[in-house]
Amino acid sequence: MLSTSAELAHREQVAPEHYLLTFDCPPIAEQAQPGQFVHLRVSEGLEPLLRRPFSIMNVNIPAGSLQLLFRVVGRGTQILAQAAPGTWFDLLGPLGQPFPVPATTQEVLLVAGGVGVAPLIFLAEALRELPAPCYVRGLFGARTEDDLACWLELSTRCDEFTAATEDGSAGQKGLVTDLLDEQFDRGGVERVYACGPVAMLAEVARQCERRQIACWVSLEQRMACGVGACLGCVIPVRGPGDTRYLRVCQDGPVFPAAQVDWEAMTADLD
Amino acid sequence: MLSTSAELAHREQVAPEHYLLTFDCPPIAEQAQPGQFVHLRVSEGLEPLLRRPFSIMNVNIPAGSLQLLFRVVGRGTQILAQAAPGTWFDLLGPLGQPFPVPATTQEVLLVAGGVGVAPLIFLAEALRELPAPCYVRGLFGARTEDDLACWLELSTRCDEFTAATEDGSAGQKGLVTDLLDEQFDRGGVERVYACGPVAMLAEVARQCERRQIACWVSLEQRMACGVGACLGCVIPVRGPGDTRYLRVCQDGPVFPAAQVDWEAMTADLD
Amino acid sequence: MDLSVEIAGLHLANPVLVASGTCGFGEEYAGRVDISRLGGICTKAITLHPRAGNPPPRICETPAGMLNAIGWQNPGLEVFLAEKLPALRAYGVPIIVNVAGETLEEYVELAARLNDADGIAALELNISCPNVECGGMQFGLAPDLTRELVAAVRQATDQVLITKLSPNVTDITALAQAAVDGGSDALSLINTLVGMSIDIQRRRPVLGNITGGLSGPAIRPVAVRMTWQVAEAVEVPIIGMGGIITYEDALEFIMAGASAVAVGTGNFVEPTTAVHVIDGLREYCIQHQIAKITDLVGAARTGG
Amino acid sequence: MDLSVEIAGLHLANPVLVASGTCGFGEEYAGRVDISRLGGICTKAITLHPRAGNPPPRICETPAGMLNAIGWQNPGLEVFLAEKLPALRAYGVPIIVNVAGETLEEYVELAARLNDADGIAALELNISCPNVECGGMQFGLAPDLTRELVAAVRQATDQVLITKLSPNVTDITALAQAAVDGGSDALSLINTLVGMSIDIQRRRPVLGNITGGLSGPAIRPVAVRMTWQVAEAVEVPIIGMGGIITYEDALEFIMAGASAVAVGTGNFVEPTTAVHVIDGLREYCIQHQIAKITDLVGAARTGG
Ligand SMILES: Cc1cc2nc3c(=O)[nH]c(=O)nc-3n(C[C@H](O)[C@H](O)[C@H](O)COP(=O)(O)OP(=O)(O)OC[C@H]3O[C@@H](n4cnc5c(N)ncnc54)[C@H](O)[C@@H]3O)c2cc1C
Ligand SMILES: Cc1cc2nc3c(=O)[nH]c(=O)nc-3n(C[C@H](O)[C@H](O)[C@H](O)COP(=O)(O)OP(=O)(O)OC[C@H]3O[C@@H](n4cnc5c(N)ncnc54)[C@H](O)[C@@H]3O)c2cc1C
Ligand SMILES: Cc1cc2nc3c(=O)[nH]c(=O)nc-3n(C[C@H](O)[C@H](O)[C@H](O)COP(=O)(O)O)c2cc1C
Ligand SMILES: Cc1cc2nc3c(=O)[nH]c(=O)nc-3n(C[C@H](O)[C@H](O)[C@H](O)COP(=O)(O)O)c2cc1C
Ligand code: FES
Ligand code: FES
Repeated sequence: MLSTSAELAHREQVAPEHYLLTFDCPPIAEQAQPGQFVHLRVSEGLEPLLRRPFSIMNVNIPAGSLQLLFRVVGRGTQILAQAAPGTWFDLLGPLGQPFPVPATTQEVLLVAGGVGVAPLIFLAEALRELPAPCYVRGLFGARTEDDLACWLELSTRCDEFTAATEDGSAGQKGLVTDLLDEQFDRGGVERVYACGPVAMLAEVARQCERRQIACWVSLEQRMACGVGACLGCVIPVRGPGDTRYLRVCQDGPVFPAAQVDWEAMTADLD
Repeated sequence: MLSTSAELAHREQVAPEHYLLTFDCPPIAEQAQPGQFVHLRVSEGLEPLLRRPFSIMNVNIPAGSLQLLFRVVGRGTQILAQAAPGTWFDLLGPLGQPFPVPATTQEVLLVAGGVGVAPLIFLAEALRELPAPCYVRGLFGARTEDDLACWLELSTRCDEFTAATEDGSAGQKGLVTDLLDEQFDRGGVERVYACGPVAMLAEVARQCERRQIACWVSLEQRMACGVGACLGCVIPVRGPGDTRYLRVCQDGPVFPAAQVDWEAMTADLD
Repeated sequence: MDLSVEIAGLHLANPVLVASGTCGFGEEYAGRVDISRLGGICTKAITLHPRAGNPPPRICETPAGMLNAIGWQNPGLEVFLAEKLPALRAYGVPIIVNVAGETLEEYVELAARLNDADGIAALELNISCPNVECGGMQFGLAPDLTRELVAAVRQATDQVLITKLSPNVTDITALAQAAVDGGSDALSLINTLVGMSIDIQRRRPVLGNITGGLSGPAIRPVAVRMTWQVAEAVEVPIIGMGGIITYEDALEFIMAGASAVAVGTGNFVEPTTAVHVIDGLREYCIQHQIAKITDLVGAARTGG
Repeated sequence: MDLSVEIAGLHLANPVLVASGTCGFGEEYAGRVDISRLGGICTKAITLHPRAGNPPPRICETPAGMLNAIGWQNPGLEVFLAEKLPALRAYGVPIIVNVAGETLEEYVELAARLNDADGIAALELNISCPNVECGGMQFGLAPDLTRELVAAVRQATDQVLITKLSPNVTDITALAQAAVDGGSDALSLINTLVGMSIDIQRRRPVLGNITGGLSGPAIRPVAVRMTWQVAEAVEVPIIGMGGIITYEDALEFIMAGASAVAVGTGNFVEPTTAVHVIDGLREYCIQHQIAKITDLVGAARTGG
């Protein structure tokens, strides 16, 4: 894990409320693995006070650059959406546990929801560049067409790709999880990797559990330190006996779906 | 008093740590009188929280612009020193009591210390454009040549002009108040207007009192509201009986020197 | 869509007041803010006799907040009644008079004399000002003194009686209960937290008064927590305040249990803050199909 | 230029610690911060038995601050002694062990068992944690309980005993005096202020625990004020904390009367914050020709 100053090379609006930032940051670009994130200091001052975590969407090792895809949801992302190229930012990273990749050729399914697509783009690329490349099927769901930000970056890295939107404005109409049955029924899927809203992940996990397919999810939680020190970013995990909590920043953000206490995770949802 | 959004038209560094900002702001430019100030919101966010007061150095009514001269001393002025032209700022103003100008032609002396020069530049111009124009002598003192920011703007608006620096790097060596005796001894000065550090103002006030010359000073104090509501920005004034406090933002920033309790004002200095 | 609220019989057209000490007696903001749109105005603290206040510097900025040590500078009751109150009445909004004293007798006399005055909507008992040597906060730190003081004032006035609580206490609910027991019709909270800053260049406190009261967004989490606790502990309406800048901030207090809110430091940041908060609340209610803002009071408590 | 300080016989190479709960047991920051440069490390709170902590969300950002409600998640004394302490010792800096319990007996047992452990510089009695249902803060809110608890622990340990005070009290000096009367060698302050935030979208508290502890620059004025008051009230050394991000912030505490300081939330903003504070203090002393940092302790009190 490095702490490093990185220059913002490009900022691009890729969809309404969605931005892609490219940083010149060779040390992190070289070490990063799919599923890891950076903890970014948005401002030199105290507003906002805490860093913001973003999954690494992409690295270009020869260029020494890395890309982040984000959606504007609050003050921090608002500031980033207006950041001028040439500005220097403080990045901690790469942080967290990456997606475990198979040692042998397998058929894998990626399930992305909204900006959850970011780490899966990086993963898709890595899976196909493995010594034993995987066959990658990609599913990408969002509320509407506009929110399928960077779908091209995902689809071009997949051997098969299907999109879904809740309003039917692009791809199949419905939830991305509605597509799972078909994928599984066709057979062949040996692993599932998913990132997106908790409700979606819970459903992916449920279906994988039922079908006994290995599944990893990338989770989010409010973070302070980002390095495992403050115990602020925990999620509940299953286990014998009492409730146990693991840190998203250090033990995750990637967790085996089977480890997560989905009941507690979703009890909280509206 | 108006609250208005104003676009930053130019930003110029006029000396080390000294900047000149030009705002497009017709409503304030039209109403402003010398000695008045604007209360400027430095940031859209909460950092810094409070507005910052700056004297109006200049207005250009046809162009609808006004200028502020400031020295970088803390977080707020740091941000302003980096503000990009084209940025919109929220300005309250014109605020406070202006310098009272004479109804008949008089010989006046302006005494400026450091960035205290700002309101006196505006005043010098106004005094010479009165129906009964004044004869204006200007004194401008600073620690060193670099701090005589905008001396040309003052000197070209004066009929006579003398500078002083503590280190002798420009003008006469010494304090600007060392020049007062000579000015007064020559005779003719009917009014004095001064703006600068408290110690300087106290000395100007003392000498004017001794010689019974009318004197007005522009004072500073930490401000919250800037409009007289919070009672935060007071200075002690003389009077019969108990201590009394007046508000710099509403009762000032220009005060008759004879009104100010200089003993209390300077008790506080190191 | 109904923004109006009742505070112990006092009708407010909307739940947004301006907080005591941050809008003077209204006059300074007149002409630049449409004061008639406010839910009400809490005046600067009034004392029996005029007071000069504390020596400067009186304010100091802090991260997301500010310290103040004004120290009750005010023209005194006579001038208030003769000059300030008539002007205030002209805005046509409820006037809540913030009163302060050094002794119980002073509070009682103030209340008695204000009881006959026209056009006062309520009294706000300031027993929580941290910036005067004796009086003020001492009453607000001990439940017994609070109850005794409020009860004495209660005897002296028929007006709606609001007690303003200090956050500088171990158990805010005990103070709230004491004020209610004494006969307070409503509570307002919070006043400022005692704080200080040091000028490291001069190696001494920034404020002339050494300590001051911390206000602004920095204290909002403490204010929301106390609102929540007090709403749980007592039945009377609460006016919540502390760091409100946006309508979202105001909603935090309302959902925690406040029936109304007040904007203080926010007025300094932007004079139209309170008006924007009102507009924001109206928008929010329309968008979320809330028929009456009162439906949101305490919503976070019930999961509503 | 001498940055070293003594806290009740405990020698620190410089006055800058990292605050309990913000640097875990050091390991997470190892390799990225030169831990050996710190004045010392205060560990995350240790309890007798392992604790799972509170349900998430546990943290929430606020203006210039944050709320946390971790709730004593820790591996318990056994694992601490067997695994964490040996690793901590390797950094070669003083280790101050923050201990917490629900009962007096738990505190005493913890102290007794830690007394025999090697390489502990001091115990920090956490009687001020706002984030657990029973225990912790209750002791820190009443002077009597504080004195009793400290006295009992004092019996059980020869180690330097530091009591960490809660700011959620009416009179911090009474608590400070009680801790000193009980036998505390030093005081650390402040722990977090109790606060809360409400999620207006979901209409409920943000934190799983409802309330949490407010830390960061927002609370610095309260922390500096309490440091000032306590330094006036008692003779023992003070470790000041609350919102320190820069060396200037640290100097405020030192000039108010703190002999040492701790960086908490500042570590999250930037892991090297404490190291930068140390560098800044050194620079400042050199520039201002301060021979010993201890010459600045309380400088704002004397006009020094
Ligand atoms: C490991 C990880 C990877 C992430 N990757 C991405 C990504 O690639 N693209 C993307 O758009 N978003 C990502 N997020 C979510 C992103 O961190 C938040 O959207 C962002 O912090 C919001 O900041 P804000 O200031 O705009 O919002 P605000 O709501 O103003 O933030 C307030 C606080 O809440 C926290 N917060 C708000 N939303 C979230 C969230 N969903 N998860 C965690 N903390 C949150 C913020 O960090 C901050 O501390 C990721 C989160 C985590 C934990
Ligand atoms: C009526 C008036 C007119 C002024 N005109 C000018 C001008 O023309 N040019 C110029 O350079 N400066 C002027 N000042 C001073 C200027 O307001 C401060 O230098 C500025 O506010 C510092 O802000 P900061 O954030 O950089 O400093 P910080 O020290 O970080 O500010 C912290 C707080 O202290 C206040 N503060 C700091 N210094 C002063 C000061 N000297 N006077 C009042 N408040 C202060 C700030 O407003 C802020 O609230 C004027 C002040 C007043 C009251
Ligand atoms: C400059 C200033 C003066 C104040 N004067 C008073 C006062 O006279 N009486 C009173 O009850 N509260 C006074 N207060 C407290 C406010 O009314 C309010 O309770 C507090 O500031 C918290 O709200 P805020 O964070 O929105 O400012 C004052 C606050 C400030 C900032
Ligand atoms: C995430 C977090 C966890 C904390 N855990 C503890 C703890 O276990 N024991 C303790 O005494 N204080 C704990 N504290 C309080 C800090 O040690 C410190 O007293 C407080 O945060 C104020 O300092 P700061 O503003 O620099 O963070 C914790 C603070 C934070 C932010
Ligand atoms: S954010 Fe601190 S432990 Fe994960
Ligand atoms: S700044 Fe508020 S009265 Fe002057």
